[in-house]
Amino acid sequence: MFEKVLIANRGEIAVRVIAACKDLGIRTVAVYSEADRSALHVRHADEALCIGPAKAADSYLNVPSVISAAEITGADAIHPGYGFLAENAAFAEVCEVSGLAFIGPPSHAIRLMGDKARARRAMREAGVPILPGTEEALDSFDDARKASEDIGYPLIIKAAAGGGGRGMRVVRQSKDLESAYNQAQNEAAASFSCADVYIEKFIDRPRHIEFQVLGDNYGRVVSLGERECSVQRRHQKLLEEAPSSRVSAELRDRIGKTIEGALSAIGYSNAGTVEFLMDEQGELHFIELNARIQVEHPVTEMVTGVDLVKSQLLLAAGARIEDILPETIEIKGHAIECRINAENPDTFAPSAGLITKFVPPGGIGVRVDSAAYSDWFVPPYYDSLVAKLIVHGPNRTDSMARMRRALDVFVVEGIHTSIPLQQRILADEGFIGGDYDTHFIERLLSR
Amino acid sequence: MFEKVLIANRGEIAVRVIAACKDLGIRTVAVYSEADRSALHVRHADEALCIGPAKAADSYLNVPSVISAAEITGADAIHPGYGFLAENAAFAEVCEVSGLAFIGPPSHAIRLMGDKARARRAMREAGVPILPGTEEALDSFDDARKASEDIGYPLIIKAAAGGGGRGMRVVRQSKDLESAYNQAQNEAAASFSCADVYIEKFIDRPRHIEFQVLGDNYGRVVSLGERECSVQRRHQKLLEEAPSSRVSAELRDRIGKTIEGALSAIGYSNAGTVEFLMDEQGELHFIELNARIQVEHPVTEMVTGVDLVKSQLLLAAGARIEDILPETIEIKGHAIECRINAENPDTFAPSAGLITKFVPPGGIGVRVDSAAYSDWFVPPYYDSLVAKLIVHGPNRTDSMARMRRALDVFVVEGIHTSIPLQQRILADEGFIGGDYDTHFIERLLSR
Amino acid sequence: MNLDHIKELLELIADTDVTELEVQDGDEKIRIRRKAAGADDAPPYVVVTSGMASVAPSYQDALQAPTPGGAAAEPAAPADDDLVMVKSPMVGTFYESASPGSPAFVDIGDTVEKGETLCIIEAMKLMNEIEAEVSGVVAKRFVANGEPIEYGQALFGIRPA
Amino acid sequence: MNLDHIKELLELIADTDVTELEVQDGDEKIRIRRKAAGADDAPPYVVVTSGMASVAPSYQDALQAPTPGGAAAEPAAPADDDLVMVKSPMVGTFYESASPGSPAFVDIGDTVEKGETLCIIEAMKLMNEIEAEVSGVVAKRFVANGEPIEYGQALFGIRPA
Repeated sequence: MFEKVLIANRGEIAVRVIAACKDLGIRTVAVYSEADRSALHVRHADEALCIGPAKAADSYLNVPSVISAAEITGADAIHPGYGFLAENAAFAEVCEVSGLAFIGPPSHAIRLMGDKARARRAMREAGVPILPGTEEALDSFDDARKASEDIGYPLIIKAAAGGGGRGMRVVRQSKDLESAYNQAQNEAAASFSCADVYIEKFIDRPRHIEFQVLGDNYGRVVSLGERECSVQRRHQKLLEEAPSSRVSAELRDRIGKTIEGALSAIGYSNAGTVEFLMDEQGELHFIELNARIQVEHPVTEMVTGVDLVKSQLLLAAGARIEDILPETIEIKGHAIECRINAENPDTFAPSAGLITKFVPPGGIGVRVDSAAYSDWFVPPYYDSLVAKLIVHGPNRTDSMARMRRALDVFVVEGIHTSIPLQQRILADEGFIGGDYDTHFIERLLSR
Repeated sequence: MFEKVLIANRGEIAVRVIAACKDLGIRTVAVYSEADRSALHVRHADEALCIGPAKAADSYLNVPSVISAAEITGADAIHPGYGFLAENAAFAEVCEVSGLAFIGPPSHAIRLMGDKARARRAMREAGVPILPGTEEALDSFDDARKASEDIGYPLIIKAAAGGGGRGMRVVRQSKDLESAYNQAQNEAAASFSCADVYIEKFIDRPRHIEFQVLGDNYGRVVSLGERECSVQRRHQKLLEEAPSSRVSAELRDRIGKTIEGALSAIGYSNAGTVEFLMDEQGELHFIELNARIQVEHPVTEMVTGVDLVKSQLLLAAGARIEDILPETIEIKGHAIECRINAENPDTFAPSAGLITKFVPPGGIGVRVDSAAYSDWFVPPYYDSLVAKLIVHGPNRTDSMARMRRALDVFVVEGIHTSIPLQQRILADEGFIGGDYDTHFIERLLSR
Repeated sequence: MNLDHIKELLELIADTDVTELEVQDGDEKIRIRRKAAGADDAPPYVVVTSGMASVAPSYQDALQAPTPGGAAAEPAAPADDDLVMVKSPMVGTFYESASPGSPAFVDIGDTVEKGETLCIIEAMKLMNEIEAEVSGVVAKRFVANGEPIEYGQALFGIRPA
Repeated sequence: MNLDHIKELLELIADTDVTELEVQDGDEKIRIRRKAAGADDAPPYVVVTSGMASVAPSYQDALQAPTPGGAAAEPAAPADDDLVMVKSPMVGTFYESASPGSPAFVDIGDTVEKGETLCIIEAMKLMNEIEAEVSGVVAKRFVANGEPIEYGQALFGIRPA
């Protein structure tokens, strides 16, 4: 096992990783920017050193500084958390050549998963269901027509070089295909100087569902079930839950088995998250794999009883899956996580500043992962996550009741937070009924 | 179900009961003394009213004030918490005649259990093992000799009217019995003006083990397993855990069945705790029954997944055991509770005052039940409990690691707390090995 | 303590030759005194007397640490130095008269003798007569007939004779 | 003791000619006295009277980051207005000379020119020469040879020529 781990991150995830290290008796090194001198992760670690100025590019993202910090403190491993250097394959390689264990997947797996097209191909070849589509640019309208017959309606035409909605057309019936195809091509050419377009199945009301996996260095990968993350705004998740009310035991098992095989085949190890879109018929379609621990990992921890970050450390140190996980992963009860961000709940403007009062909720079924405290100054340089409020209960109804109770008594003063927005979500009929999709927040906010 | 519950208590247990009410959608009324105007339970409740001056006798213990507060706010039930009016049979009766549901056992059960001799007799008759002894005063030395043959050595002679060690003699062999008997009698006569003595089996190294029960209004009582509470100083528990490393599944089951039958027979309902002493051979001997929810109830909640306070509310409202508890109570993992008291960890002097900084630990496996916050003034009038730090883990080793981690990062400034003492306990070889008894703290402090 | 008010008042008198200013607004009372400019270096003197600021206190207020005596955040007891406050010694329901329909024990402006009954507080079906502790004129009544009352709540203000 | 209140009051009177301020709110009593402007520059004197004195070290202190050596919080940067501090632009190991055994680049008392090498910081096997930003005399050195250095840590103090 490692003797000393450097945590190349800040905020709640740094505090989280330090906790896992403490639980394993591993010494810890925190690194921090000049803006984080009074941060909680600095306080919790056994050692801490300043690695640069406030700007992340010169501190938390500065590879030489981080590696050098590990070297001068004698750390033998680095945990990257999420964000910053977590999915930087080059950084993982530098760790490898510097003789430092990188607590995450091998660099080749990070690299593969970073290339979305290659990742899709690899997963499709391994039998993971992929959103039907042409993947490659179409040569002609004739190709488009043929593809549309395979894919079915509704479908979406997308600019190959595109983004931001330009060159996109949703087509609901075959008679509209040709004009939509031409419009999309023209728009793509005008916007990206490239008229290439491709076709994909269109999901009107998609749900975002992801599977947590853990893999060891000996080829064994295990799925720990899904998380439902459809409550999001502009692709930023706000609330996550496990299990999803739309995933049956049969589906969980089937997809779990499939991704276990696929990830084992590509030599994946450590923690990872396989993201899917669920269509209106309840079918899952692979989108991408996140080669890191995720913000919302606690909901899986609550329902499986598995400490994912501790598992990451053990697996990176060479443990076998069968030595650290129960023989079968049981999903017990229901968990919800609300992200409490330092932002205006109406305008979503970031709200950095001094927290004059911070009284987190406690009591049965409540977990708070946070690096905040009364009199802490939320620096404006980094992401706005101030706390993750997680609840666990015997079922979804109890878990929602506990979340409402916890939100009600959570006091954060001095800055704006997303607590009022989370309270609105928990009071919404659609959310309560489990009937929501990735457009849920849009609709909620427009009411 | 109740519509509005008045919580006749303060501190963390009031906050705890309010949380359970919120989880059930029940409105809450907090009552408070003038010294508790800024207390957290006042803030968390839907309504709050001042019922008297700081002195508990004139506020929290003032029955007319509490009942009157329930009447003017339209509450339909009262939860007494622990301490104060919790085991006051007369108060339970007043609630009954005032048309208020008392959330606890029926008054006759409280009354029975308040009379230790009657309680012992009732439990013995129901087949619960009792510490062997004469119970009644001995008439002569001849009686003492006869009793000693039944009870066996070592035994203890106690003054019937006594307390505080006076009139007590431990006897280890029969040849010392007569002189010890005479000495005890003389000392008893001198100290209490009554020479009556009785004999009980003496346990050199007792462990304090207690069983949690829940009962419904229809005669069904269920045991939720034991708590190990041997870490205590002058009968004040400091740390509790569940399960006990000295209780086998067989013993848990056997004692559980016995007390279920016994309490059902006496018409017990709602929450209760059956306290035992365990002798060096691992046999349990009944001491008393506490007819209330206890401070240390969370460790049972963590390992059984049962919300005990919520169960109290449901049972008082007429729910059946089978509707609110799983068919079989499973003990999952291991839980520890450390009581964080406002007291000097060396002298145990109470340390009331302003908490200038309060940063409770969070993260996986950690639960904090507390009514404290930064800038809260701990009033000197009530008990010194500032927070209960509870951890849960898959096994005792992990649970201890989590407790050490949580204690390490728990910041309370402005007052003294028992955190350093708890850290000493968690670092002690004897404690770690599970090899301790009620004299553990004595020995630890004398080192 | 309302810092904004103190600040505004300090600014107000900053460039004047005012040497004493007293402002009372509801419960809050601020008194500032200073020597005329150029005199000696005696300081401006600020006294703030605040009872309970608001009925529905902000959490910030609620979080104020009370001192053991509990003086910091008394329930609504409007400050008026000249009045003797009659506070409820118990929790219950306030009644102005002995029975519904009968006249109130006292009205505003009435002169009362020490020991005279002012009202009744009902607690647990018992009617508790609340008596005047001083003789004087009933200047204020703070609660309505039939209103629930908490411990220490102000009922009447009496201007001693 | 409410530090925020004291702080707010200090800020309130910072730019005024107030020489004494007393605020009482409940049991909290804060009295601030200071010399009249123009007298000498003695610091404000703060007296706080309240319930309980703090027994534990302040969290703000506790929150100071430990340095690799376990020394004090702020990267040692002793205040001396006359000296120009040379701070480490990176994390690494401090070396006084180009190689073990060779003489140090600079010693206390040496005169250095702007641009002259003062030391080496090794980071990721790379030797980074740290140059003087001003010409002057090396008055202080704050770190030992081979010592690990964090970002922004003071290395030398140079008295500009």
